[in-house]
Amino acid sequence: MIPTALEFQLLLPVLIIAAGILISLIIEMFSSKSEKILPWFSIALFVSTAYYSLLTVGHERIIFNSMLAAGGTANIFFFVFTFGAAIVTLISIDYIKKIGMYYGEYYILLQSAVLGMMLMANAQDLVMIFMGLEQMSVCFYILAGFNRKKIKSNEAAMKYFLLGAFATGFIVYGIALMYGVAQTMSIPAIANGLLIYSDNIIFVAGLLLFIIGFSFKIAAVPFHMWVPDVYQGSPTSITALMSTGGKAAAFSSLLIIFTPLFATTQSTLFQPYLVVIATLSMLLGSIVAIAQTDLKRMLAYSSISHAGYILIGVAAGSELGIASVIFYLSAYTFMNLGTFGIISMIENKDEGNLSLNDYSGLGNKKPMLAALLAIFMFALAGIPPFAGFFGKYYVFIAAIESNLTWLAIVGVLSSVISIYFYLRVVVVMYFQKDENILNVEDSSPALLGIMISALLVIVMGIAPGSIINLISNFVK
Amino acid sequence: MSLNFILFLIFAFIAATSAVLMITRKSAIIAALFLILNFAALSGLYLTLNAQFIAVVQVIVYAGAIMVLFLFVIMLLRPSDEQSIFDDNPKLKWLATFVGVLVFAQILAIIFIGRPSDGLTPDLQRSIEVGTIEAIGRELYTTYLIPFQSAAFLLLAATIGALILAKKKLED
Amino acid sequence: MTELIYLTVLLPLIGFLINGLFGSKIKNEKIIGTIGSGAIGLSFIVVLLILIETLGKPADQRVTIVTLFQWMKVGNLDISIAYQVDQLSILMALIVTGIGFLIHVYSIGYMHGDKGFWRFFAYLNLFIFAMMNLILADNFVLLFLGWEGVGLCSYLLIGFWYDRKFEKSTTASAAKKAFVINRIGDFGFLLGIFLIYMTFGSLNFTEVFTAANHIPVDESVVSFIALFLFIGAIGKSAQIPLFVWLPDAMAGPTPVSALIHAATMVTAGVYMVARCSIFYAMAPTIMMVVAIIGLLTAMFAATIGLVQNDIKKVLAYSTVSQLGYMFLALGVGAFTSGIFHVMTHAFFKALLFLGAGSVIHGMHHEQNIQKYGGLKKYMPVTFITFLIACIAIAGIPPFSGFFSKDEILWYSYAKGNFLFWLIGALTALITAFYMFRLLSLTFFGKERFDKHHVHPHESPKVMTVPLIILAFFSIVAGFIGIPEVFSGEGGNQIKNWLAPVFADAHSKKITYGMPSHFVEILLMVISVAGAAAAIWLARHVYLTKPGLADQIANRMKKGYSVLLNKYYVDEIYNKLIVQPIYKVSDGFLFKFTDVKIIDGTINRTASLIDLFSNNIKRIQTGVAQFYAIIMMIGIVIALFWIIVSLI
Amino acid sequence: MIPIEYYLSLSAFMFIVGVVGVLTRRNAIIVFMSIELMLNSANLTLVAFSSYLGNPIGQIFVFFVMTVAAAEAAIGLAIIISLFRNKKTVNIDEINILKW
Repeated sequence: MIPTALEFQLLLPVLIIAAGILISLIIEMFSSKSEKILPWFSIALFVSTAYYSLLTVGHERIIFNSMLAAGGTANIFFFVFTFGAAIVTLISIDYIKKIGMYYGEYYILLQSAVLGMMLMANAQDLVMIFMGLEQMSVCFYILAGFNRKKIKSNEAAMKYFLLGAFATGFIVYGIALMYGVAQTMSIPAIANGLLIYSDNIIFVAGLLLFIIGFSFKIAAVPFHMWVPDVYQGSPTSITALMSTGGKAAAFSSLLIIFTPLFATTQSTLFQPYLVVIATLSMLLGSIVAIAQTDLKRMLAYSSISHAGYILIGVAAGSELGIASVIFYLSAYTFMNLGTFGIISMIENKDEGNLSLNDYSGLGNKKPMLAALLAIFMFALAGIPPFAGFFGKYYVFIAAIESNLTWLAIVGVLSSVISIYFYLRVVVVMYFQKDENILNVEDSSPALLGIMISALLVIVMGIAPGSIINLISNFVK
Repeated sequence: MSLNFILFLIFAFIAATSAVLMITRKSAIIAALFLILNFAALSGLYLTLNAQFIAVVQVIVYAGAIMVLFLFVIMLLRPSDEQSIFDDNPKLKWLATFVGVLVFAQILAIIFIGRPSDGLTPDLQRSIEVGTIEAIGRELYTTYLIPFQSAAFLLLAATIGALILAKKKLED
Repeated sequence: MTELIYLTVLLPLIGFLINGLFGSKIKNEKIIGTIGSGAIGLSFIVVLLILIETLGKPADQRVTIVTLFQWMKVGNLDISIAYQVDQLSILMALIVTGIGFLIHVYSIGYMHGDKGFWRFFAYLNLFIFAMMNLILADNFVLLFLGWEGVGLCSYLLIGFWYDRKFEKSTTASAAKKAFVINRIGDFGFLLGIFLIYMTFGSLNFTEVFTAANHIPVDESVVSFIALFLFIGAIGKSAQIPLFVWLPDAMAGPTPVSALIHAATMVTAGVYMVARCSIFYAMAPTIMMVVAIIGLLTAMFAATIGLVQNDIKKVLAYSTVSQLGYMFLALGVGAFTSGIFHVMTHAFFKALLFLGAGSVIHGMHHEQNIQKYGGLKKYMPVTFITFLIACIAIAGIPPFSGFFSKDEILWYSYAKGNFLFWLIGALTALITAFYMFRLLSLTFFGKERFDKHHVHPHESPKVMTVPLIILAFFSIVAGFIGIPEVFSGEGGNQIKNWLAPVFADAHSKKITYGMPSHFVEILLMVISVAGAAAAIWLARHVYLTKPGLADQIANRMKKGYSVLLNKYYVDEIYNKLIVQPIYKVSDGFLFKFTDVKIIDGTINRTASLIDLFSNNIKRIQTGVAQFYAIIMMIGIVIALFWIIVSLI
Repeated sequence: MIPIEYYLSLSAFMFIVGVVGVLTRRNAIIVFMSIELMLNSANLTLVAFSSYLGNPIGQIFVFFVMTVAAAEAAIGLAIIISLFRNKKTVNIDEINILKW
């Protein structure tokens, strides 16, 4: 079973990134100007991959001995990861210089993390999912601690690594139990016998442990505890990637696992579990975010509650549910990236200017940034006509169609609570007297990245119908 | 009682005891040594399962490479011994132990309710065959080519990362 | 031409984006002001051209729906960004862009030198954008979006001077009050929209209204729809019991009060009820409710207006009162008259506010009319235009206010009953009285300010020219609605123009026989004579015998202080609603005394959640192993669930 | 042959010992060693299944898990070193600036 040229061609998005990592390594080693070349090289790499992924989205196929999938939802995820990573790179260019952690390896690790995400999104084998997950996680552990002179960054890396590796233990154990029953790790093969396995307690327990491991990665309560600390301590640009691409990648793997399950009569097997963690995540995230004064930490809790909303779509277990999850993830990725981009611009070199009060009077001092941040806050709060509203809208519709109306109501309730802390940022920016002096260094690449995110958030809010239709075409 | 079973009992006993001793030693060095013992016993267990390749790799990679790294870091940092393991914040630690015991009971329950041995018809010849380097290598370079390649990228990222994080001085 | 209607929405948006994004960089007030006003001026021209084109079409072809694109489609709910251009929306669009343009121009002078100049123009343009969406929408979702948008702009603009004090508290808290009270109304509005969707399966105006007209629907359902929508209108248009936010909204800059809180946004409720007239025609009970609430509000607010001393407060209560008239008109089924009054009121009330702004501007931000006096000679233009506006609002023919107000009074008698007319006419007298009290105290008599420190001056041209234009329209705007008793059958232009919009509603409603022309003219003469008498009385009390007012106030101390304190409505709300919430949360607070409460920026109901969240966040101890234990507990529960459910 | 449940039970026991180690020890290095123990016991399950099923995939997965464990060990120890430079401790309960 020697791979054909066509298979390599279909794998091109992944191969481009992989080749890019090696080329970046060479640039970093031999060029004295690597600091100027590498970021733009990464952006070119990400954008071309994003473009190519969208171009080949129609070529759906299982390739490499049913190890990987090409086309379809995998490519949509590719687009989200790579385009998101391009924005992160734009944000990073001036940010990593500002906080004094400029090493060329930063971009190489960014590319490696994206490679891991992509492998997670198109895996068709548990081994592949595991390798992709570890590739991504290992890069994130490093990047979280990348600002190695800062104790907060060290601590974040430490906690992330410790708990992440702990969760990995459960994932491996879960895979082991599943393997013992299914005798294979290929997901299509497992899918064939799913109806029989779903009565086998060892298989189901293995699957549960596996899902719990991923619940950790997507930051669902009660496996969320690492999130606030790690998001707060990591360099802001990395938090941006972790909270968007990282979360989307974990969800993409969950969908790969769940999609065959939804096609069987046992589609509601894990519904109780999903419903419980979704409810807990939404409520806990929204409520605790209110008490936060540090913006990054507040957004960490916001990220927990968004994980809850997205889980509603998974719990719905229908095609609309899956499509809504993908839509939500794309919308969430860009609104969160924009938000963190702005935070990274306002943050100063000693990890200052991160608390809510530092934003007072921003509406006067930096009207552009303030207006953009207001858009993202409205979008995150789910106020129409921005992307966030339709993310929630589709997810709730999916829940109602799957007879989970009460879950949708909990979701609405939680979004009402969350409006409070999102709008508080807007109120502080526009209606609070500014006592402090805020020195914001302009950064045109970052501003460009933020504006692209804002544009996407608005476009997804104005034309959500065509996007969800596109996604639905590939969800089966 | 076959020889295999006796070997299993011996190795299982060593593995279990050394695991418990590992997490209860105050000194990190001694704990690491017990972990090496545990890995060695595991390697023996793999042999009883006819997994020759994995048994060898276990010794080379785990006991040989990873644990040496651990020992090296312990020596480098010389962390002071923990005063006691259960005295500080005992409530939390007993809770942790209790939770652990509970999960153990649950997993045992799952294993014995599921009874995987019922569905298995072990084939000694086959199990010897699959444990050889040849069998594993063939699969690894055909079906599992892509994960194998990705492992390379994983190690590359880890190498770069370890360098960046642990290098003593960085040019500013 | 009609297809270009999207320009009227797009231009203000572009203006908003340019000023909002680059305003702080441009810095030049002239450029910012030109962009801001120009965007609205161009929109106005577009609307005007559309009007001219529409006038050339036969009356039954004047409705055009311009669909820009499909917005979302889930199930059978299909929402588009589409604008409905018909007689009603063109009229409203003319008012919004026309008066909006004048107020923009005026603001260039009024806001001169303010550090938030660009911000102000950005907000104003955003407001016009939202307002145009509101009035042009062809479905309830877009209408609601505009509805929320204008609310947001109103909130932003009331709190525009967030660092200034406003009556013992801050402008920000006035903004918050407006925001919170409007949410109550919005809640009703949303319920109404849900109910419409459940009943008719669509949210598109044409579909819903056609269905309502032809499909038999239970009257109680329609009544509920009408009621919920009216609750929304009550909030937005400041009617009893949700009117308390509007006087506080005067904390915003005066052009904002003129544009948003007098001429346009507050009439959105009237517009919405008129748009949904078919529901009201089918629910006579609710129509009665609308009429009574309108009437009560008109009377109630007018009496408060009698004794207020803040120039903008007087105008604010006058606005509430006039809005009450509009609802009275809608409530008795005279939809055309209601919209007619929206138009005339927009002219003279905008003029009054801008005139007040000119006075405040000239008097160094003094707003107390007791500290004015004799300004006639200092600001002649402001005085003349203000006088015209006062005559218009007092209902003296042939000024515009006379035609619209008299028509409302006439219909409240003809289609309602004598009591409606009586209270309405009485309110008109009170209105005439307090407006001329305001005029007398401000422009006539002795100067009561410190001449050494205050040097009143006329405002610059950029402010007075809009005043003159508005004054012109305050005089002549009424002529498009000359009562048929004078102009003959079919001589009322505005009635003919709007007739197709309300045709279905009128056909549903049972019509009564109309009383004779003699009665109509008699009532008209009585109310005009009454208004003239009230004007004379006001001049007598406040100019000829200056001490008289105080004597009366002293003699009727109780009544006076009740009025001065606005019937204690704020205090009553405070006692009945706000305080109990405080008490309850205090009770809880007591139990957790050691917990620090987040600063009181937000009210205390929210602090309950704060408290809750402050306690929960303590779980996050910072020790990684503790996090792992929480994870393990989760795993224990999940495994337990699996074991139990699969055994 | 030995019933596979024996291997699985032993593996479960070691896994839980590892979990308890992670939950109770203060020294970060020992905590990492406990995590290695968890991974190894999962490996034992995999190899046991693989051998009893006569199916090489389990052992291949073990091979990958070892790779990952090596990578994680390298990263984890590097993180400890960089933390130790700034904080002069490897005790996990003293690493708690980030909280609430």
